Amino acid sequence: MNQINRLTGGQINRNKELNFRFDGRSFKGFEGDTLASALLANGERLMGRSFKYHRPRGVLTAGSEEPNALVELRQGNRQEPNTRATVAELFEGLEANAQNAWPSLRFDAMAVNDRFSNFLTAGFYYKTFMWPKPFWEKVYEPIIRKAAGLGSISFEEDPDLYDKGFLHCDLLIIGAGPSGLAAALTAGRSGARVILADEDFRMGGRLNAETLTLGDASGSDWAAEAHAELASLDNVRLMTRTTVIGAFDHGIYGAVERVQDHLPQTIADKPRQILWRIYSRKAMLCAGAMERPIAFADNDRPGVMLASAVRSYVNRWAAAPAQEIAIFTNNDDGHRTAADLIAKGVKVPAVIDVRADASAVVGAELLAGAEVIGTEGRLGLTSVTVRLANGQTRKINCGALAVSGGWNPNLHLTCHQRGRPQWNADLAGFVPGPDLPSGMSVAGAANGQLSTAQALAGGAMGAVAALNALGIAAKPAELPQAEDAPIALKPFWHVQGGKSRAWVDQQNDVTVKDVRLAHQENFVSVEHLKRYTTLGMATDQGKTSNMLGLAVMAELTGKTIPETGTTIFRPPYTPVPMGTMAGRATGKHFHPTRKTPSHTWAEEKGAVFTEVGDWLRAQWFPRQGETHWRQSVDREVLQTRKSVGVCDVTTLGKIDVQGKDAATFLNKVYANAFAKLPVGKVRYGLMLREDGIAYDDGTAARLAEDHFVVTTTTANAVLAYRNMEFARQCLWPDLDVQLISTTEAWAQYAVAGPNARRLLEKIVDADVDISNAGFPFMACGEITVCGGLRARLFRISFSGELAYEIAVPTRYGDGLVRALMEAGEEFDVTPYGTEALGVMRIEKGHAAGNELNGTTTALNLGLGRMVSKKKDCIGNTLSERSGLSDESGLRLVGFKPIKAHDPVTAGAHLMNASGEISATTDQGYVTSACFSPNLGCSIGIGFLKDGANRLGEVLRAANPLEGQTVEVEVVSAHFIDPEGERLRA
Amino acid sequence: MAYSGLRIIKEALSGHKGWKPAWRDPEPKGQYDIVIVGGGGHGLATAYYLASRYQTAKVAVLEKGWIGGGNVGRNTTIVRSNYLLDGNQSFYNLSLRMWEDLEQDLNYNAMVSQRGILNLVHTDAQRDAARRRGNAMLLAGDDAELLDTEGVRALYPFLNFENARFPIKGGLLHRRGGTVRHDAVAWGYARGADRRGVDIIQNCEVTGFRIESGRCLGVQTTRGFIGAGKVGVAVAGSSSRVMEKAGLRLPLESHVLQAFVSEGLKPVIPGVITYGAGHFYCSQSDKGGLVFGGDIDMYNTYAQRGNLPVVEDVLESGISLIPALGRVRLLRSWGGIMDMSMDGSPFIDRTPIDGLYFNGGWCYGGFKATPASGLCFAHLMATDTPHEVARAYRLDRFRTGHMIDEKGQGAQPNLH
Amino acid sequence: MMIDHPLLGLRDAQEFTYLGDASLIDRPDWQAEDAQETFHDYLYLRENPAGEHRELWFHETGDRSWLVVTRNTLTHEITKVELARDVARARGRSK
Amino acid sequence: MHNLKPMTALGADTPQIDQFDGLEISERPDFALASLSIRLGRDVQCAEQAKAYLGFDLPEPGQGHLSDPFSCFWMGPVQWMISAPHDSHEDLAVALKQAVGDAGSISEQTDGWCRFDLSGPGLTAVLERLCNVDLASLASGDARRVRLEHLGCFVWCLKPAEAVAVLGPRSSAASLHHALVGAAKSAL
Repeated sequence: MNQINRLTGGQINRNKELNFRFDGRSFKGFEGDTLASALLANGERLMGRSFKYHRPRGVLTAGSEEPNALVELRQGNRQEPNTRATVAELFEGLEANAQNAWPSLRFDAMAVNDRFSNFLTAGFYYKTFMWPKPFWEKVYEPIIRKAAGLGSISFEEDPDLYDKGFLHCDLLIIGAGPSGLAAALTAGRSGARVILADEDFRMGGRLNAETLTLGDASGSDWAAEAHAELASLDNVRLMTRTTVIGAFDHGIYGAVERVQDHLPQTIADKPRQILWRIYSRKAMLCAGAMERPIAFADNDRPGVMLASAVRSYVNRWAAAPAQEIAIFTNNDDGHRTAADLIAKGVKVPAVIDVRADASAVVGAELLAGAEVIGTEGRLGLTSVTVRLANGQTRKINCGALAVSGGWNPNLHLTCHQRGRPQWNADLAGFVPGPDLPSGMSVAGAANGQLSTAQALAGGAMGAVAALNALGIAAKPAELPQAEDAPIALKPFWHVQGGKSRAWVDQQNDVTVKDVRLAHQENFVSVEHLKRYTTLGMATDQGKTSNMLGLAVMAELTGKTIPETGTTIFRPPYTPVPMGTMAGRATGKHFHPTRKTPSHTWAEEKGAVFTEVGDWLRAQWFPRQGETHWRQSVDREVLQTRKSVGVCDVTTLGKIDVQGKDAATFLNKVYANAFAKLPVGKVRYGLMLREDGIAYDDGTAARLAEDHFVVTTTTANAVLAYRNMEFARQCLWPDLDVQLISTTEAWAQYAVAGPNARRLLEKIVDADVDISNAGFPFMACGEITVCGGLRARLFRISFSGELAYEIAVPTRYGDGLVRALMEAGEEFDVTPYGTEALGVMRIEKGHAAGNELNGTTTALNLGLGRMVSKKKDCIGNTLSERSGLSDESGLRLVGFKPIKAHDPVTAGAHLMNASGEISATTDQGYVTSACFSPNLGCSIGIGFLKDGANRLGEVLRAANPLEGQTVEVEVVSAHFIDPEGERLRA
Repeated sequence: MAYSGLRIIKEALSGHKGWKPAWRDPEPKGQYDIVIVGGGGHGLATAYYLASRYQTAKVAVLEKGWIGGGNVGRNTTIVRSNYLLDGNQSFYNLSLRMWEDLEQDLNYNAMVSQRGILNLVHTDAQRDAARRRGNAMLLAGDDAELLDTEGVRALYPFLNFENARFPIKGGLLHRRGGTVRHDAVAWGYARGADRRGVDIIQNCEVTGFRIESGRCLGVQTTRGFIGAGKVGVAVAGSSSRVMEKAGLRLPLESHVLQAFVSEGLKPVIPGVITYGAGHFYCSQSDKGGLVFGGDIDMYNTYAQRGNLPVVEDVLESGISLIPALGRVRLLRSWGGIMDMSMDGSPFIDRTPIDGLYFNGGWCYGGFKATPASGLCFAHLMATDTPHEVARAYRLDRFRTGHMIDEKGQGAQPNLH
Repeated sequence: MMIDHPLLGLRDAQEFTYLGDASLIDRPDWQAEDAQETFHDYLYLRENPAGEHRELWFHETGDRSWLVVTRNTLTHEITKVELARDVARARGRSK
Repeated sequence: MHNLKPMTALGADTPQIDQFDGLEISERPDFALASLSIRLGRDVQCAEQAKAYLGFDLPEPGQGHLSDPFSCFWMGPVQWMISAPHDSHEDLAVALKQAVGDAGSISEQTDGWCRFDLSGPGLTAVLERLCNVDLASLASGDARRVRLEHLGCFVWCLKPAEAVAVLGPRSSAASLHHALVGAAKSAL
């Protein structure tokens, strides 16, 4: 059986025969076919099953609006559910399977649902499955979920690449039918920057599907010539296989280009699809129109198709849906179908026209004033039953029925910014309203200009208007003679009094009966109708069904269609692969990776890395024989406190603050005072939000009267900089302050431990005095190291040891860490990572991210005295609100386990020594905890109600989540060297 | 008329002629005891509980469009009680317990499905925070489990464990959390309220309040003046617009939250999962569509639509977490207007105007709160005392510094 | 969205970070008697109009200017864009 | 002369160069950078002193200037980035500070950035896959701050439609390079 329904002609390449498989069977087609056209050419009408009743279904349309012919395309990790056979280009070896059918497409066991359809009416599930209570999750829902859904996924990672891109143009033209091509020719010749995008792989739109002539050329030839000319203009970008999916604010459009979906294999390093963000100054919607069906009994059988689709298959793809095709229409378009079919030698047993005054058809019997009241055929149409004008019925044998209920303009994108369509009585349809997205105009059938001549003129004139508005001179392209038939249509939506169900939404199995029930139960608002019946909620988003649903509801309410409601659409115009929307920023490349200056060196040392924001930081440096991370961390801590350790602290934010008002400025952004900080000194600083909550801390080093270097936490580097710019530009615009981030410019290392000075003395140049007297605690300065390299030295300590932070230009950071390690050998220096850093700061009781959690004040942190009341600074006023200044509120304290081996756990909640353990008895919580190798036990810090006055008290740290409750003693958060003698040593 | 499987069979055999309207479309009366402004989930629930639990005789719900058309009809259907702070715990604990009994109470199948919610953690600090939260949940009588990487893998083997920028280090599992068929909630409450005599009046927009000597006497509407002993406003994203008509300013902003649904698929995602390293959360509807969302669009807006950057951001996160979704198609996006409060927590309170009450500030967590919000608002309006689980939701809490800031973001509504 | 930057012309809003109501420029006097009250209103009771809104945007991945953008929250139409520093000066925030 | 060995942003001794059909991507560590900001009310004096040192006027917003040894582009209101060869001007910041005195604020930016030069006929096709800059609108010397690979980068036009320098945060050099190379492979 090889292409028995293939006709002559068409725009397919008969020299390139392609093999493909559908539902396990092999077929042949031609280059230029879609999966749907190739299947029809092979006499295959059955292509899918419906969502709810699993009714046999064939193609209804020839485009992206297809509700029925959905297949699983490709295999394995490229398996692609719900692909429309009507837009899937045929390629050699294409493999597709039917979906939502078991065991097979021809025999689907779930079709039994159809027998019970009377019980499965709209919204039936809201009225039952409620008893017994646990049964919903345990019994009913699992069954429903298994039955529901359409295609399936492979659960394997998608191997393909997806790109993003950005384009700029004067005029974006959406759709390359007659109006789009006329617009593009006009704009292209004017020299403007033009983008012409069309979802089809061949430009021309309906011109490729009709037998109309433009001038003395066929429509498709004229389109091809227009395409050729446009391709020769380098100010015009032609984008086929590109769907404009959304109209966003201010002329930005989203477009999806399918780069490789039509290829058997994807080419390495090339994207499968590209999501383009198009910045347009003006845009023209030339998206044409979609034919709409008529509802009648059993109108969903394979073979019942839209007349325009039948013409597309016959004219463009030379594929006859059947040997005998009857026509059911309410307008002259149906007659055009008859003429085309007859010209192709397809038998047309009858043209059934609801209009009593319909004009005769040459070569086919006209049944004027007749209606189709039923169809027959289990897996495909065999005949239709017609009620004649005189009331008699007649059966007409046919393998397909071409249905034409009129046309709906494709105005979807005009609604993407909540624009409302308007009713047009001539079309009996909606046309774009006045509230279009800014910069957009609409031309051609999309604007209700249905004849080819109108479309051409509309496109050309529209382009002229758009360009003139941009101050670009343009004159309309001269246009060929073209068909200009008026709309001759009798509004007709569904055949009354058919015995069985008439489908409105074919994919979701919504019938006229369901709409009636919705009306009966007062779900009459369009939105209620949609949600209650699921009308228009399928993968075609109601492109072929919404109007019909509206019309039926209008009949029931006795209102007009526009009174009943409008159909409004949201992006995307057609479904878009989630991978395309994601692009390349996935997996390992979800975020950029920030590496510290010592990264290469740390890798050599076998460091274990951890994510800190986008940074990768060394977490610890395992040594030979260390089998557990704790061994490494404990060693790093002990060695640092005993001798000296080195840690890369480059990730801290660094902001250069200059200007003669720099000190005044810092006085305002820090809670504590900075005005009097001497040059050459560093001071710890606390930043508050305006609501009085502490959000960041760090240091400010005064390198000169008018020059500070501010450090922020790694996490808040961006926020603090933003807030400082806000203060500088918006709050105190006439302070002489200049800001710039230097975070990345300097590689900075902490050198900590009793031997820190002795180590550094071997690094800093001879003329630099870093003796305790010459460079005391909290000193800073610009110095030179390693024989003349500019550097910065800060004597600050996070670990609580004698410590410095030394900075050099980043490119020398790798060299410096190697130099420090070498110089430190004699002191058995150790590098330490973020874990040891954390342990030492907890031992020292320094607050960090876990404590600065966005809900704690300086008071909570035990830094209440730091907040200067003598000056204005961000946050000080609101920090005095009663709720934030409760004297017996949370205070930062330390915790030690009563039983030495008990763990203190961050996230545990504090409870009194005895009594109930519950939310109502909550006394606070542990924010940070670790094992302290110096104290030989687990310790923690955290917030405790009235903590300052509860030192020595025994509490329970409750961690029910992990089934542990341990007794802890409340102690000072400064576990080590509370007097700070070490750091001043 | 009561719904049941038997009833369906009876109707099926008799041509479905017996089904009655789910709710009436009455003409507004001149005077009510209580008028609720806003026919969304919270407004309808409030009316239902006023009628069913507080025996309030004459109640009306005024809706400017069609009921259930606000956020209850455009959300990602998640219900949960996984809160950290005092002010929220007991409230959401009650709400979740009410969800568990809702269908029998309403005689309407809202498909309450406790499929479990998993919040992933990717760093040690996140695990510490999850532990604190999980313990808070358990201490408040909710359920929580802390999973390690393998525990997560057992539930969601197809997540990105191998090639992740931010490896999955575990997660906080809340088994009683889940999803509910959002439209059914509005319809179920509407039907329940209607059956108890509540007038649900659609296409009736409130244009002003009649306030005399500090007391609210009723509302001006597009269908005339409607008198009321008490007026309660529950209009979510429109809160500022409506309360402004009463001369009140509110500590909240209106922002758009986009949500997305994919084409229908055979079962993929068993529960609800939220990514800890990006903006993405996802579940699968009974119909088969993946329902997912991320962050708000960040700028104040009343337009129920968003822009591309957020869509891309959400999908970058989504595919980074679940690479197997690459070829699944995004079908539809929509936007709901969120009443983002200054600390991310809601208000259920009296206003300075006697007889005028306010319910709002739900940010994007309003849906899961619907039952408790309705009950507490009804309680407040019926008794003039706050319900015990909603005491903290005061309008003046920022004056006194009693913020309820779960995220610790401060007075920046778009960050909550 | 596109923001017509006074210095750079049309820039994609994605380059900006949004703060909100431009009245955040009008930070109250910390020494006033009712400072707590005025700071409360300043920080918490912001404009949230359905219509024209003056709001602060920060050109974070751009030239780091804070801008005051006048934008309609119903249509997103932008009718005016100013440098926030100029606005702040105009509102008397100079020393 | 000090004894510390420099390392390129990509972590090697020598700069990375990648060739594609129609594009060359080359890492450029051989530039010193410093930012210049005019102090409040010192516009005239600072501009004059800068010009005296640089030999050209500070460019207008969005624009820049290319010359030898100094090049420059506008970064923000009264703020510019100055560039000069690293070998001869490693102490650029110090020299600039001497030049403008207290009329301007200078910050060393040399290693705050990594720089990749992209040149060749394929530039437009590659750049449009990377960021929203409209290359056709860039004149010689113009610079745009853009989001590229989620990073705030400068695209600095060296030769209209043919060559740009991309300056990105140094710590993310590997990610930026990966994005540039990926786009080149994809587009060319």
